[in-house]
Amino acid sequence: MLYREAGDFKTTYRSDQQTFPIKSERWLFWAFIAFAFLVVPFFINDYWNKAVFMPLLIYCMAALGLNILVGYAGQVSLGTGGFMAVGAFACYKLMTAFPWMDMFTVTVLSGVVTAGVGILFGLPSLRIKGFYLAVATLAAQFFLVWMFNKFPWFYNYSASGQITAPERTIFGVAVTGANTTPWATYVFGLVLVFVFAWVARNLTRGRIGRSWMAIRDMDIAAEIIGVSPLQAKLSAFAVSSFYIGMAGSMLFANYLGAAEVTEAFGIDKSFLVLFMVIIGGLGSILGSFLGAAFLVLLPVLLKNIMVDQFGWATDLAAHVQIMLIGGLIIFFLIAEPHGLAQLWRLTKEKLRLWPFPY
Amino acid sequence: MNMHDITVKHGQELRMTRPDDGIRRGDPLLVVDNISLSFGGVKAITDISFDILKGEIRAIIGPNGAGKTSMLNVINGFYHPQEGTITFRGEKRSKMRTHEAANQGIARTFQNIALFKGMSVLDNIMTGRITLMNRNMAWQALWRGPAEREEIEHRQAVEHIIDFLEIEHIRKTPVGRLPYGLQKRVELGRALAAEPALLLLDEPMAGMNLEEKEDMSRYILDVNQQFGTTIALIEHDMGVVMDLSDRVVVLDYGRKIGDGTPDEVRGNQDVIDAYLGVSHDD
Amino acid sequence: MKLKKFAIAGAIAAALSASVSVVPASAELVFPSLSYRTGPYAPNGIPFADGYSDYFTLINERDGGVGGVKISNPECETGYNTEKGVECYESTKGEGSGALIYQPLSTGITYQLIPKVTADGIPLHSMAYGRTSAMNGKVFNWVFNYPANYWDGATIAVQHAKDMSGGDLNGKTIALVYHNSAYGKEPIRTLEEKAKSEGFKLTLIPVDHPGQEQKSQWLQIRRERPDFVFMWGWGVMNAVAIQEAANIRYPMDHFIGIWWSGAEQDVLPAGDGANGYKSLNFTYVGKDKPVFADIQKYVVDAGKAAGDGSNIGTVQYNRGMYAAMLAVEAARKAQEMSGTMDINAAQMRDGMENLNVDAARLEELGMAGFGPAVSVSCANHGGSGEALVQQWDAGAKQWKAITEFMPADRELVTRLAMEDSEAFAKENNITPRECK
Amino acid sequence: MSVELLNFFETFLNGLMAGVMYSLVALGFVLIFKASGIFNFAQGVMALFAALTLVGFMTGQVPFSHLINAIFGTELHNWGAGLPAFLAILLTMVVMVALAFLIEKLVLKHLVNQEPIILFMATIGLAYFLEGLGDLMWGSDVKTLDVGLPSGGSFWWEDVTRTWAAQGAEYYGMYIDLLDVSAALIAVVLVIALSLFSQYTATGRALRAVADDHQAALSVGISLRRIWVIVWSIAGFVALVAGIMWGSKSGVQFSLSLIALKALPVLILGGFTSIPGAIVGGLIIGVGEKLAEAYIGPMVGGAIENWFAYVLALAFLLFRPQGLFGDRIIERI
Repeated sequence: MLYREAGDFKTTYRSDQQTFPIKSERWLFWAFIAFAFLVVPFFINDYWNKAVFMPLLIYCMAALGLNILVGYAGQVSLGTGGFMAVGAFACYKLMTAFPWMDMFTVTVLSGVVTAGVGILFGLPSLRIKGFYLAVATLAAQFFLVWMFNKFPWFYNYSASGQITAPERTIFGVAVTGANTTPWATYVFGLVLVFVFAWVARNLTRGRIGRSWMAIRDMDIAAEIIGVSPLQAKLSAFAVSSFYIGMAGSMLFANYLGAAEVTEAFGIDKSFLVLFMVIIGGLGSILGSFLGAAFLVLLPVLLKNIMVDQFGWATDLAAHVQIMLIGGLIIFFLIAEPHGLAQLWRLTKEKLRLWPFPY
Repeated sequence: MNMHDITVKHGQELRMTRPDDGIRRGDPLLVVDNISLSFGGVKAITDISFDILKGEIRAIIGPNGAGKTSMLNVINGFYHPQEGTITFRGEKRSKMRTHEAANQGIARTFQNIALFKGMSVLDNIMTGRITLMNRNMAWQALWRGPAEREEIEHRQAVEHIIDFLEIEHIRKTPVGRLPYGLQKRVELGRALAAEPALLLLDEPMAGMNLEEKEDMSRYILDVNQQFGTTIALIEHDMGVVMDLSDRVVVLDYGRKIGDGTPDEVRGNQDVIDAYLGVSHDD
Repeated sequence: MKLKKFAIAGAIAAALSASVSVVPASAELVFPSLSYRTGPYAPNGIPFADGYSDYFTLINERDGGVGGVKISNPECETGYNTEKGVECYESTKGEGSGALIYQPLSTGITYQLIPKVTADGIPLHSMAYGRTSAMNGKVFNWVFNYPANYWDGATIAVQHAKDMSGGDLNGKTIALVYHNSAYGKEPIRTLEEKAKSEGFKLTLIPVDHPGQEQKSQWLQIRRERPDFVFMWGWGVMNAVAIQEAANIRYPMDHFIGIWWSGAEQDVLPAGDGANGYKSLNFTYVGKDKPVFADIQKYVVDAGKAAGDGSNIGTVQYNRGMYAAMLAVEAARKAQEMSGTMDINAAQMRDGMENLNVDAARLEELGMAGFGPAVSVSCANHGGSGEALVQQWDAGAKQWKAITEFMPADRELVTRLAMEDSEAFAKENNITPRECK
Repeated sequence: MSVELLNFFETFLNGLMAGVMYSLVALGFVLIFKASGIFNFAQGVMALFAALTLVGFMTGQVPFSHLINAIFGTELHNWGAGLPAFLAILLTMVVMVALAFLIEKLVLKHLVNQEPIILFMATIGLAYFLEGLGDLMWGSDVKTLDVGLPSGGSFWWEDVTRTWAAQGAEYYGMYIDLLDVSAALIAVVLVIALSLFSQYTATGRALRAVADDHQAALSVGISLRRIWVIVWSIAGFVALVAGIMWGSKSGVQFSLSLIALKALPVLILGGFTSIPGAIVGGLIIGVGEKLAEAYIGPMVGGAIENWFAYVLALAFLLFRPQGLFGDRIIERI
């Protein structure tokens, strides 16, 4: 019923290249966006904002970034936590050094700073591949966290070693600090994620995206047909870190409001975002969103069901929850090794044939 | 997605060679001069010289292990010979990175298919045009405008190649799902997409059945004749080689043992011996 | 197919929203417990959460609540994770008639919540952890950290070392083994000040998280033989440090940990080697007080205990009880001040600001000597800053208090705290309020 | 010898010892990677799980008591009697073999021929699952583990080395932890046993065949699934050994699963496929990080061990991208 393409002809290359080639899918997408922009902000409260939407948006951003590196360019990285820390500290330094700067600029500049750091730590990728590279990026993770902890300049010499986001506004509406309203931070995050998801889609569908994928699929052949591995790999590291840096900046400034590097940007962040990317689907923009949604929403959902609905003890629920997540990861991998995005694609194909599957 | 629905706009003629480089048809495009290559003491190529003329089909033949693929790898800069020089389009080549050869207009296919498995046929062939596309990251990020125009322009060129190779129906199929013969054809398409001055084909017909071989031969000849592309190819099937090529160079154990037109080579005693020796092994 | 999807989506939405559905306000005192019964620090989190919960249960069962109003103690698992802590805070703050006090239990969650609770107007009690300068009630209106803070702890440890050295630390060396994080670095400033005034030499020895491998650090201590070793550790780092100290045969009675490095879980893995190890504490350890008989009678025997009863009387359990007791006393005070039994968060804060739990009151509660006398004021949110030193007896597997509650060098601590809180106020455009 | 020199040797020696402890963890990774190409993220959690189970048996805990009590309102905690160490170790091994069997049956069997990253992800799921299961079965309090291994600094070695110092120098002798010495001995025995096993038993030869060439091994009739069960069992055993050694030091608690992070630089340095690599890599990392902490640390404020280990491994990788002992990566086209 939905997902019909009969009569949906493409007469130009442009229309053939669009993101959602099927009309009904396009409708679904815009309806979803309209809902996110026009409905949610009016109903959002503190809980939905802090427990659901902000973490979701931030991890979507981080997963998008990591997916560019791992999924599109094939360079496995476990330095995500460290790069998010770079974003957060860059954001803090920018906020305190230039109080007049608006938050969009701050966030994007934090991403730019992180991109620079990303290029630096991406250099070993020119020589090291696969899991060896993954473990090598852990060097970045541990070093960066150590560095932000060690040098007081990064946290403006505060006695506590914590960074706290002062209040900053956009068009007079506070998006950081204690006095923000849920809708403001939500819309701020949503705009960033929406814009940069679109940018990610653009980057991955053109020349640069193809050069990343070529390096991923067969690096030597890619090089022989004219892809410069240096440019492809480092640009992937740069773009990926840019996104991850923005995610780190949002995590600190818009979501937590205060952060301490060892606690907020530890190694578990690196793993978490990598899991999102793999579960969601490598090399898929949609997959980044699905993976982030899976690992952000599922624990909250399970907790609410087990603790609030069934009245289980919190620790029991937490243990069962982590087992269930582990079990579900394995289940999904067995059902569809290429991630939730692929599962969605297959479902669509089935829907397209429905109700006549043969 | 039904690809038949797409109407291809034949808006623009397909350019298959780069802007004129001043070399006339029949003049040497590439000169290989006294090349020697060894891997940790093992000599793969010893003191080989030959040339490839603009517009011809040049075959490199020889038994297994003769150094044919190594020779191609030297030509497109993947291996760096210890001795000797290579002159391409009149310029002596210094040591360069692999991807620079592609920028100079050398494209190739591979003995064991080296397509990008995770990408569609269309994307694979579009990747072949990477050296011709130059919108920077900022334009790419914006897409609308220059980047999209560039994409569409190159898409048109690629659609011509897709038409030419008769693979319209599999445009959007991931290459990993295609049968072997079609993958070979896509790989040829990817190399053609670069609009190369020199096209290197490494055993384009290996593992194909007769029908597929005939198709492939036709494509190679068409490329050469319609677009005037200079082609160097490695092939095992002697019949095919002799039919296709203008001139043949024969290698054995890393040395050149024959060079000339197919007929000349056929009569060369060294070549006969080398091939007889091989047939014993087989 | 589609229907099924909508059904699933609906179920998800329902389950998510269930936690925020508004329950009609009933007369209840809501004291949420942000516990961590899972994750790397669970061994510490479980007894604390049990103690916190059991005391509230006792008050409900024995006294019928505070001033006749029952306490509700919704628990939310944070796993010591800041993001889960945020979720817990948001999901519990609207519970019933609104949460009255938060005890976030992790430095990260505390820092995250400080601006949050200030905006929401809910008091936050970070009992001897969190932001030290929050003791300045003029800047941190909603944040309390009585009865003591890290800087108090540092000066008390120095005082104890001084007492052990015959009243003079001149020329002595003290090594600080600390968790290389904001928490671990807390005492450095204070100890540096103290080193200047007392004339001892301070050596800083950081241990990176999580601290399972501390060979380098203890080799250094073994070579330099500092007269005292102080420790600001947490989690597995404590157990390993105590084991390593025993291995190099460092005199354990010269090894003094902060209160978060002094629970049974930290010393037990080292076995007999841990004998003599000291730590600070601000609560009594053991179950030899009348209140425990009541807990046994009204809570454990009634089958209402949060845990299996095995950890009653341990360091963290008693600490949880103590925190709960302070909350209950503050609520009592708030009821008394406001004249209403059904207090709100603002009244609760006023209660906390006028809290006065002296020795006599503790005696009445059946908890004589359970903790230092606490008195809080508008300006001073940090209590009296007293703590005692306890020592581990490996044979009896018990902590023994070896000193009375000792005062901290409040002059120094207050000076440092004022500096820090004023810097914070400036950075965040807070005008310190006036206190009468 | 001067005290400085002796101190250097002491640091070096203790680095070696720490390295052995890392190697014990790394070995488990190598075994599984070699035989099946799986990077087993769950190795650390397996060590925790094995140690928890061992302590559970030794102290006579009732598994799942918390869950059972919660559901049935019972007051179960303890059988009342524990088991002696060796029996408990045997029983734990049985559990680990059963676990290997289940992993093969429920997970790996369904993921044959998938890409490495997918299998890696599956082990992450496994790690989550085991983490929850371990806590649910045995509770999350710290457990003291004592299987009778010696611990503490060696007096004998202190006395011996004290005489090495130059006359008149103040020197207390060299420090070495007996637990580390036992760990080193156990590691030696373990490696010898593993190599004997792979040399002289049919199963061992089959293992090597699989490691060399999957396809060829399959074509001569080696059952890949049986091999996987065996390899995971052995890795389970190695995890148990690592769990015992680390657990004796810090008590058995959640953080035990984090030792995997200590093994990763060892792995990249030694190569994912080499058992000698795991040992030598461990020793290099151990010595490297201890020397760095002792001599570079003071200059930059200390606590540099964690990242230094990775940077050291990275430095080696830049020269040998496949690790010190890893199979050479041959790039051809």
